[in-house]
Amino acid sequence: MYGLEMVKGLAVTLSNLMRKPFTTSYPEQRIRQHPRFRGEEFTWYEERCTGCASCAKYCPLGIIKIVTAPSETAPLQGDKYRLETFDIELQRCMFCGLCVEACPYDALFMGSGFEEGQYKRTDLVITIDRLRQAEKNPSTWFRPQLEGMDYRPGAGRPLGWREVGRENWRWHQHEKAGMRLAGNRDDNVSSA
Amino acid sequence: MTIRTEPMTVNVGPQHPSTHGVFRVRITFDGEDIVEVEPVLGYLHRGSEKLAEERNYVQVVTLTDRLDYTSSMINNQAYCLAVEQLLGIEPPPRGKYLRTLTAELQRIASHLIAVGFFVQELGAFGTPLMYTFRSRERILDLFEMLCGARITVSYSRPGGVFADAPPDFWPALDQFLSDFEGELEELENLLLSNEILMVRTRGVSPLPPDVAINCSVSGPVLRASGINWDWRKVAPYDAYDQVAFDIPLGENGDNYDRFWVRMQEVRQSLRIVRQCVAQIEPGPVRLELPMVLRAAPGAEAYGRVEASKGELGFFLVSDGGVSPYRCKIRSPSLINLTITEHLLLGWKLADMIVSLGSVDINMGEVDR
Amino acid sequence: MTLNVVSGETLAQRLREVVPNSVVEWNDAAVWVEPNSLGSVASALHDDDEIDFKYLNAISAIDFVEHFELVYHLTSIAKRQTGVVRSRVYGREEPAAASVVGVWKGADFQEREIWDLMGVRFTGHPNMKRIMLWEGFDGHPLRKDFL
Amino acid sequence: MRCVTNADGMLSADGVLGGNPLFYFIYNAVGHVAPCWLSYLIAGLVIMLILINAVLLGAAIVSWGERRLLGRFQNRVGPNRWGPFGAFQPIADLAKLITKEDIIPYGADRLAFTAVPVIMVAAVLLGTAVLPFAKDVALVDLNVGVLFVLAVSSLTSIAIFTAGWASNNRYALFGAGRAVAVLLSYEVPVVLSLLGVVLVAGSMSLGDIVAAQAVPFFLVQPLAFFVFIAGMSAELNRTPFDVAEAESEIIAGYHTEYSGIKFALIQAAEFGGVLVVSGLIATLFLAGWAGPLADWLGWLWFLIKTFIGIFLFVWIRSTYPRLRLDQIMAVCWKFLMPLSIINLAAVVLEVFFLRDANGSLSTADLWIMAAINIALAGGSILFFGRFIREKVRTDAHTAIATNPVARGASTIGMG
Repeated sequence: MYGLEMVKGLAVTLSNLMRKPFTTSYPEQRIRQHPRFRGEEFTWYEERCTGCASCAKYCPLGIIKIVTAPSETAPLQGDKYRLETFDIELQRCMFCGLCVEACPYDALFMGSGFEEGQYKRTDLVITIDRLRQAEKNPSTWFRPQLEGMDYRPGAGRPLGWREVGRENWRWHQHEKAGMRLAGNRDDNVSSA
Repeated sequence: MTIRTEPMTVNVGPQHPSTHGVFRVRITFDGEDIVEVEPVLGYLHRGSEKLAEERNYVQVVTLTDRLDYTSSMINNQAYCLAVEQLLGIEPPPRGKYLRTLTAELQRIASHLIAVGFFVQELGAFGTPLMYTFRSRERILDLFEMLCGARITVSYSRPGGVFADAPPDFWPALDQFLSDFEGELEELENLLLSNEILMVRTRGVSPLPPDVAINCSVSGPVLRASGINWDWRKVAPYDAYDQVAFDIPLGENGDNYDRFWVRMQEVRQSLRIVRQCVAQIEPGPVRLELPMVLRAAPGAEAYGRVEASKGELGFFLVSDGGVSPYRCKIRSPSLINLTITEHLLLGWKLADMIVSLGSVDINMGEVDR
Repeated sequence: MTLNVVSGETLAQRLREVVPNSVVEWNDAAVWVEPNSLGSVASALHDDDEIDFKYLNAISAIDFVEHFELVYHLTSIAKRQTGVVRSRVYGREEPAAASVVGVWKGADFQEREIWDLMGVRFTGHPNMKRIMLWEGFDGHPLRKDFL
Repeated sequence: MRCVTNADGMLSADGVLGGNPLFYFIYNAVGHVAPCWLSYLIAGLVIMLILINAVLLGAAIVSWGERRLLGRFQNRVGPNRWGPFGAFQPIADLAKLITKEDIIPYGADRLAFTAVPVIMVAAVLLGTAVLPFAKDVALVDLNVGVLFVLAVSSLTSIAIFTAGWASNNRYALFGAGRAVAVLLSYEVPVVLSLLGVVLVAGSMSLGDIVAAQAVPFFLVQPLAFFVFIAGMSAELNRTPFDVAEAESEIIAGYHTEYSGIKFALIQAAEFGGVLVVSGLIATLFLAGWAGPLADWLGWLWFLIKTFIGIFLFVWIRSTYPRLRLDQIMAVCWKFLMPLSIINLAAVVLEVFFLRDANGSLSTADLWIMAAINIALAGGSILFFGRFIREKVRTDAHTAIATNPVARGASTIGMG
């Protein structure tokens, strides 16, 4: 009434002039990312993966491509398949996380990154080699066992395949048949 | 003496700064007065209903995120209620409370956007918008903590919610609730009785109750016309029968009332969130269900919620398969647009934008 | 404050009095009516003091291949009750039903959408054009035979 | 032939550049080697170049300052990428805009379309010609300075209308129509409010007006101050009167179709306009360069007071929504017009009764006027403000009354 409310509005904006900005300058400052963040660069543990393709079947967009072949090196050890292709078409991925929800062996995790920019669309397809070599910073999304560990993705401590399971998967051997373990970085645990 | 004027047809949108996405109205102006209105839709049509027929019941949840992307939580909830009705199951109490809580947080976020853009369209240069976004960011942070995403949450699942809240969620929520009180007060000081805003919005584009009912309008727009109709009260779902809240009603159904109703609903939602936090008890959050659900052949369910824009309904028909045979989405934004002509005809160009903003449409939901 | 559901039987009895030859069958949940009598059925339900369906929630169309089914979810705000009216529309070339826009303006966009995506034409609609897709689009995408 | 002259030599007779030491320095220096007319030309051009660059640089600084300030008002940071606190942002913007394609839309009137940015910048630059930046420092101290300022500031309306018409765009046409309506209406109260200032100062020269402000005129004539600020926000197309370029309604109004360097020029003209108008406010109402140590620090006081004006504009812009066109007209004719007339009448009477035998006013007289006028201002703003609000109220009431199913009061209340 009588313009007093307008004066009140001026006071509100003036009080905000003195306040600290609530935005962050992104490349230098980063907001704290929550452990459940569903990000890109899926974390995949080949040691845990059986090639069952549950993730591929459950993906609403069908962007995961898995090709397995019969393992020829050690069929008697229970490892009947080795993975030849594990492609995730990231450009179509919507990060719903249903593939992670579907994985029965805790082999696939959401990643914690969000800065995937490429010049070619084909570069956005995550291949099996990239998945093998990537640093393992799994998101705790749909993985309650990681939440109890006081673990933060992106805090600098990658997790090895033995640490991320719901239980100790004894039937996973350290080295599966037919695996190329060049990028295997979690050998802080001596072989079983 | 009458001045002869020539009507001028202008395409407002689909790339207009304030048509809420890709809405387009073909308007004939006489000077600045609107004489003819024709809404044109479909620029964001993605065929969600058809896509839903090819996905299983859980996968459809991710589609519902993308309907009204400012209130994904409520969309998830609505769809999951429909599926639960279809399967004849009921989620555990903690799941219900978590859904109620997140839905109300999302309602706050959505109404904040609505209010912010409404005032932005009145011409306030971003300030109220930034203040509302400041609070909304906090809510989205909470969502990220809860389910790893800020907009496309996919939090509800048939039979509950996908996971319990992490332990650090509750202190963060408390912190938000106490901070938000002050931020909301600031916003009310800035806007609620600002003379310019009142002059611009009071008495502009009134919507009489009988027209509102006849045009199937729902949500805050319906209540701003003075009709006491809120599905949370009429047919309580989830934990809404456990919490107390009021329904703000407008008097004239003009732009100011629609804005005012939203501001008040934010307060009521805050009340509901507080009660949920007080009442929630430990327990399971999700029923143990198979990953691929199947409903009985011929089963049908119409699940509806009071979303932030109005009545959001999912009409599911099953043929016994793993995916819905038909998934009809009753989107409030599309049906609220029926009143476009009624709201705009005879008003001025400047009021057109504001009236459209006061209906608070979301193109993701209009076109689906 | 509770929400009553008006059973299909009640609706059918009422409709048989007001609009003869309109009711096809009914069960607890819904009443099935003739598609070309939908307009008069709508005004009967809208004007009836007992039923008082002033508010149309949604019109859904389902393609059951041998026929299309239209489902009208209706609500009375004053009486706090809901009901469902359904209608089977046969034929795939040019299926048609009577429009209810004259009774409920809220049906406007929904009927246009059903025509656009499902291909059921509503006679008596003042502006029966495609709404989501462009004019000249070939086919109706929500039909089961649209690939 | 040597054309050396001293400060009170032959050139001061023509009034232009009178008494400017820099001018005489250059004139004398060039005069040693060049003929009289050439040295006159060169000296004049150098001064103008300095001024034009100062104004354009000032516009850049205003644009940066406005964005920073708006950012802080809105609780965010504002441009902070390039340079200290993002201060080089305008340069980056300019570099970007210059490299952009310069589009002239199909069907546009090419000549008029191209001329508009030039006219707009020229109008702003002309306005600075009479501003006294410090004691005795002005490009020209015209004895009709106020009139000149008003005249050049209305040039903008012609430019805006040309832009809207030449663009061949309906949004631009809307903007042009709105802008002309607003600008023409608001000329009237602005002129009336300045009349009071001129009456008290007894001169139309801006230098004399500053000198006459023993008491700053925003105290002596608060009504005129209020009307001038409101009118000038309308002329500058700033909130709450920015209908001409209302971005949420008509995209960008009259400059919807402008791109590249033309857009940059229009922006420069807008921000330069803010600078010039703030300078005018400082000169006319905040006593310009006057202040402690005015002989040496006059420029500093002028800058500070100009900044106050800019801050005021930014503050208002950050807070208020926009009025509708008819409401802006109502504010002009029903609110600002009566206020400016009341102010004029009061000032006329006061000057008539308070002036001494020579027709001049002492400082004590000014204080008396200030006391009377402040009370008058409060009273009349409240009175006429109520008048406007009553009008709006009845509008709303008729809208409700014609609504056939208007309901009684039913606010929150349902268990």
